[in-house]
Amino acid sequence: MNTEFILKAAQAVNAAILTHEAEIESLDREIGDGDHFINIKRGSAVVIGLQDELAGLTPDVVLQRIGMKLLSTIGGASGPLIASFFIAMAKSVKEHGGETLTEIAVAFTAGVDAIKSRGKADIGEKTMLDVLIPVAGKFTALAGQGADFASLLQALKQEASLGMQSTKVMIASKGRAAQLGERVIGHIDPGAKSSQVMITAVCDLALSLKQVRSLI
Amino acid sequence: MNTEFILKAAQAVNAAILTHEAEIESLDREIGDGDHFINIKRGSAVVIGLQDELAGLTPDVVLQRIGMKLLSTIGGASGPLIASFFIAMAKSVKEHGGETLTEIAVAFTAGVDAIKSRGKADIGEKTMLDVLIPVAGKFTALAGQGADFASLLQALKQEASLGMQSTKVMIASKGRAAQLGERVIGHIDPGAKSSQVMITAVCDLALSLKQVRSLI
Amino acid sequence: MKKFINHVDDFLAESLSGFAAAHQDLVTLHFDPNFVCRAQKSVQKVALISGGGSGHEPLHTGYIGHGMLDAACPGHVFTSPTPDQMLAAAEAVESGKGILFIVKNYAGDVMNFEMAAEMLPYEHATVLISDDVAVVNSTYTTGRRGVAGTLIVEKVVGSFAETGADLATCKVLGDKVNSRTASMGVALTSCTVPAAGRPTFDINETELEMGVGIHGEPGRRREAMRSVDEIVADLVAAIWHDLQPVAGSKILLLINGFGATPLMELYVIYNAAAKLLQQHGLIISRSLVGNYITALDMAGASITVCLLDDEILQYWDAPVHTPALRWGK
Amino acid sequence: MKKFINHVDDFLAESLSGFAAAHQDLVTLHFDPNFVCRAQKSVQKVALISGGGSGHEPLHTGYIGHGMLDAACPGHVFTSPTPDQMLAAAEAVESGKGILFIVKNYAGDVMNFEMAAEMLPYEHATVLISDDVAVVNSTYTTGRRGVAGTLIVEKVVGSFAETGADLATCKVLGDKVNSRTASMGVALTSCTVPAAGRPTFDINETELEMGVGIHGEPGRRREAMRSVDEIVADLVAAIWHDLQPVAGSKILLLINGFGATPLMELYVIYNAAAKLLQQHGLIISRSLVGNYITALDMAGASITVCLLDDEILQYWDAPVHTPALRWGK
Ligand SMILES: Nc1ncnc2c1ncn2[C@@H]1O[C@H](COP(=O)(O)OP(=O)(O)O)[C@@H](O)[C@H]1O
Ligand SMILES: Nc1ncnc2c1ncn2[C@@H]1O[C@H](COP(=O)(O)OP(=O)(O)O)[C@@H](O)[C@H]1O
Ligand SMILES: [Mg+2]
Ligand SMILES: [Mg+2]
Ligand SMILES: [Mg+2]
Ligand SMILES: [Mg+2]
Repeated sequence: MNTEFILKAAQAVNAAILTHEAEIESLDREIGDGDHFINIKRGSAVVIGLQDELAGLTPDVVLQRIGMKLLSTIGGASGPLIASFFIAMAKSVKEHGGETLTEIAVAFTAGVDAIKSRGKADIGEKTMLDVLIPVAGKFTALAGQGADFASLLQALKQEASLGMQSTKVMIASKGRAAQLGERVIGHIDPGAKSSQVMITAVCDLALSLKQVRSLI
Repeated sequence: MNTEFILKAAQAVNAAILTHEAEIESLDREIGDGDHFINIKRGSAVVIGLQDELAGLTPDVVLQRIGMKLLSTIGGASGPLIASFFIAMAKSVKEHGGETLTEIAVAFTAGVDAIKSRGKADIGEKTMLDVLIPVAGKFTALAGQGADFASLLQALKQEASLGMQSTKVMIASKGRAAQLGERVIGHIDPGAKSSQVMITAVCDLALSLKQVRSLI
Repeated sequence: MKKFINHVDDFLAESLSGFAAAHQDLVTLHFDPNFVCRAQKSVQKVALISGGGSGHEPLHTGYIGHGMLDAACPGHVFTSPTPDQMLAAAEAVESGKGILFIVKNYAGDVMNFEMAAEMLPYEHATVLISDDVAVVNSTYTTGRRGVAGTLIVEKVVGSFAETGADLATCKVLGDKVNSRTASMGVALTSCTVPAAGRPTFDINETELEMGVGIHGEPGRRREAMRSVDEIVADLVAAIWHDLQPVAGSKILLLINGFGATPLMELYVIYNAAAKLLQQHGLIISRSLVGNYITALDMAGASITVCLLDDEILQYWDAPVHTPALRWGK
Repeated sequence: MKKFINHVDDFLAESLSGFAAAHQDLVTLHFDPNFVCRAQKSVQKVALISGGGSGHEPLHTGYIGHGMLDAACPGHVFTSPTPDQMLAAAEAVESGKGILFIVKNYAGDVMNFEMAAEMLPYEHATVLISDDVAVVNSTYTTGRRGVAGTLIVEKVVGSFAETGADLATCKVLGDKVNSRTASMGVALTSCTVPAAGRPTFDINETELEMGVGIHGEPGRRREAMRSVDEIVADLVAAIWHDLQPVAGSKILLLINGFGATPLMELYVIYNAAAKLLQQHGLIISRSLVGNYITALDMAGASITVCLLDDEILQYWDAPVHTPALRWGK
């Protein structure tokens, strides 16, 4: 995972969430307070604005800077969670490296664990973690098995999609939707949706790259 | 004009304004504040409520009591004006009698003059006076000419209608509509409309009575 | 129409009862005829009585208490109160130095207060409020409407009356404040009078009503919706044209919400208006932002500028203790 | 959406600028990171800092001043502020006795304040507000939301802190007030977040949203519109069920408007609620009626009951001097 890829991924994520504006926005209107799209768009835009300043830095520093910037930009519930993800990833990359698929899986898992502990939440609570935890698990497993790069990415996309869909039938026990009891059944969690969109965008970017291994 | 007629007239007026609710209400919404119908309905209802208490009294006392009750019931611009009308009529009937058509015309004119001086208004200012002043004039003239009872009443109805219609093209210089300049052109004045409705109801009542002269 | 209401006929009485119960330390409510007066009758001062149609809360009942009114007469929603209310209120609060009526310039208010005044057994005077510059004065009309400037007159004269000033001097000060105060409002939506059950006017998503009155009466013109800076520029221009203030003048700036406009937006209006007025050389010495003279559930706001002098400033700053305005006590 | 706004991106900054300009005697505004603090830094007292998404004005910035907060951190509309804001605010107001964070119980607020607390170089504690009984507590959830009770905690603890009380005692009092306070709200219309540009929820002319949150979050259930007496009975029942007050208890009754509900209606609600609570043997010792914790332009209101004791009453009555709440000074 090099800096160039991170910055390209930021572009891809930004484009992807803008494409899904209406969907994400209406999900948070239905079972939240309607600002989730605005929040992640604000975060995404500020990362794009950092590109020049980040260009020459090492991946761990880039991830750390992104995390700190998001922490002071997004706000809401998603802000500290997404920021914690990047800050923990940065730490993992710094300590354990971020070159091999296994190292990246470790870093991604560290990020997801940071969200779990910051949000005191786990799988099945109708949050972004219903996407992130399964994806981290699949990532770790397939990287361990030395899976083929393209099929790993396809599997992650599929896992993200399944995780996102799984929130539809859940009752929420964390976040704003936790106040609504059975009224949230039938609605996908907005943070799960945006996570799935972002993961998909990054996977698609990786799949599209020519010299895959060198970039990532 | 005896008490029985006054009380019947109150009933007729009440029925007539209820019939014209939508029209009167929307006129005051267009160029006023939307309450004129509510105001006159409140006044009319309270007069109906007085019927038992008024039944045995002389016409001048009845008119005076109605005036005082309306004064403390209607409010708004129309309240003091309509109340002044009845109080002045009462005074005229007491002083000059209210039996002959001429005496009634004198009393009616006294009532209209009281509105003029209370409202500091005259004909052509887009108010109820654009109905009342012509009707008073016609009444006085026809009563003086000894006109036939039925055709006098028809003439008053027609005069009321013309007066009401005449406000449509006027710019207002009194009342709430006076603030609106040219925006009121094309709208009939609500007080002119309600006055026309009331006068028409009383005239129709008089026309319908069998022993006309004895009742009025 | 969705409102917190039981039956429309009981709306006013229940609202007044709630108001009086919530502020029983400050006010006492009387029914039949309806008026609200101070819980403690004051001694030997000019008694200030105001009133008007309901629906403008906290005006007027919310301004009863030390430093403002002695009594207020609430009419039905948007309908002037009747003379018997003023007479009963005067009876309750007169304390030997006469009655000052503070009346917003509407035909109904003027006539009802006038009839009360004619029957009043006490020395009395009237200050007529006519601060709304939305409608240009002309020889044909009965003069301008009274709107948010009423609050300023009630506060300044109210505090002056507490000093024991006599009736004539109170009236002079009231007239002075009125002549130095100009307001103009704008509406984004109509209000709905409960008894009518539907909005007073129709307005769509792309329009605003410039110069609207506090009863939902139409204003200067129906215009296209635009940015708050542009709206404020128009309102300030009309006020400026009327007051013709000289640079360096100290002013009181009141941004008044009509009932359904969030405070966040009122502060945006304040921000725009203050900048503009300062750019033109005025000094904003005092400010007030909030829902002070409302029009039920109308979304909109008005800007009021009062040209201060030492006397007005002194009595504006004096202590006030009412349900809706309180400081220094 | 029609709002008094220039560009949606500048809305918050312009509103804060207007607020700070209108109340420059009381508060000072800082941008980047955004926070508002007292114009005069207080000495040697626990510093109270609150914050949360904007759109609830006057909460929290309107409650900065003697007897309430030292600083407030406004987030974007309905979005929790970020930790850098709390850190900068703490830096500005800490005066030697530590920082008390007053945080409404929402995941976002809790986590952002928590991260700030972790980085804070001062002694600190947090009072979490969770007075909304709309949602029945269950082991699955993160607890109840903080709504209008926040005002009462900020006032009582704020005045207590002025006496020089230490951090731990301030927290104890805050937790006590929170535990003795219960609220529930109802909405007749949705609010519209400016950046979203459309109402958060759809609701028709015959419905109400019972137990709504102050961000337009859905509540207990969508119900048929009915009389205010019936609505109030439901709200009071839920509050009663939670507080289980004993007859003869003294209470503070707060009727809070969500932003677009006329004061006349709020007093009708007060009237209904007060009668009901008194019938059930409670003594209404203090009352507050108005727009104190709003949800932008939502039509609706909440009822809050706080079970008073001598300590809470003493600090509720103590002088307060803030832009939105003022007495005794
Ligand atoms: N405790 C938590 N753990 C993990 N994710 C959470 C938690 N609380 C909320 N979320 C996620 O945050 C999303 C909402 O984010 P956002 O709308 O930006 O914040 P807010 O709820 O403060 O308005 C939810 O859809 C959910 O996925
Ligand atoms: N000065 C006046 N002289 C005569 N009639 C007037 C005057 N002012 C108002 N009116 C009449 O009163 C009517 C409005 O009455 P109403 O709606 O009950 O009172 P308000 O204008 O106070 O709401 C107007 O349509 C007009 O006919
Ligand atoms: Mg949200
Ligand atoms: Mg009218
Ligand atoms: Mg009226
Ligand atoms: Mg939010």
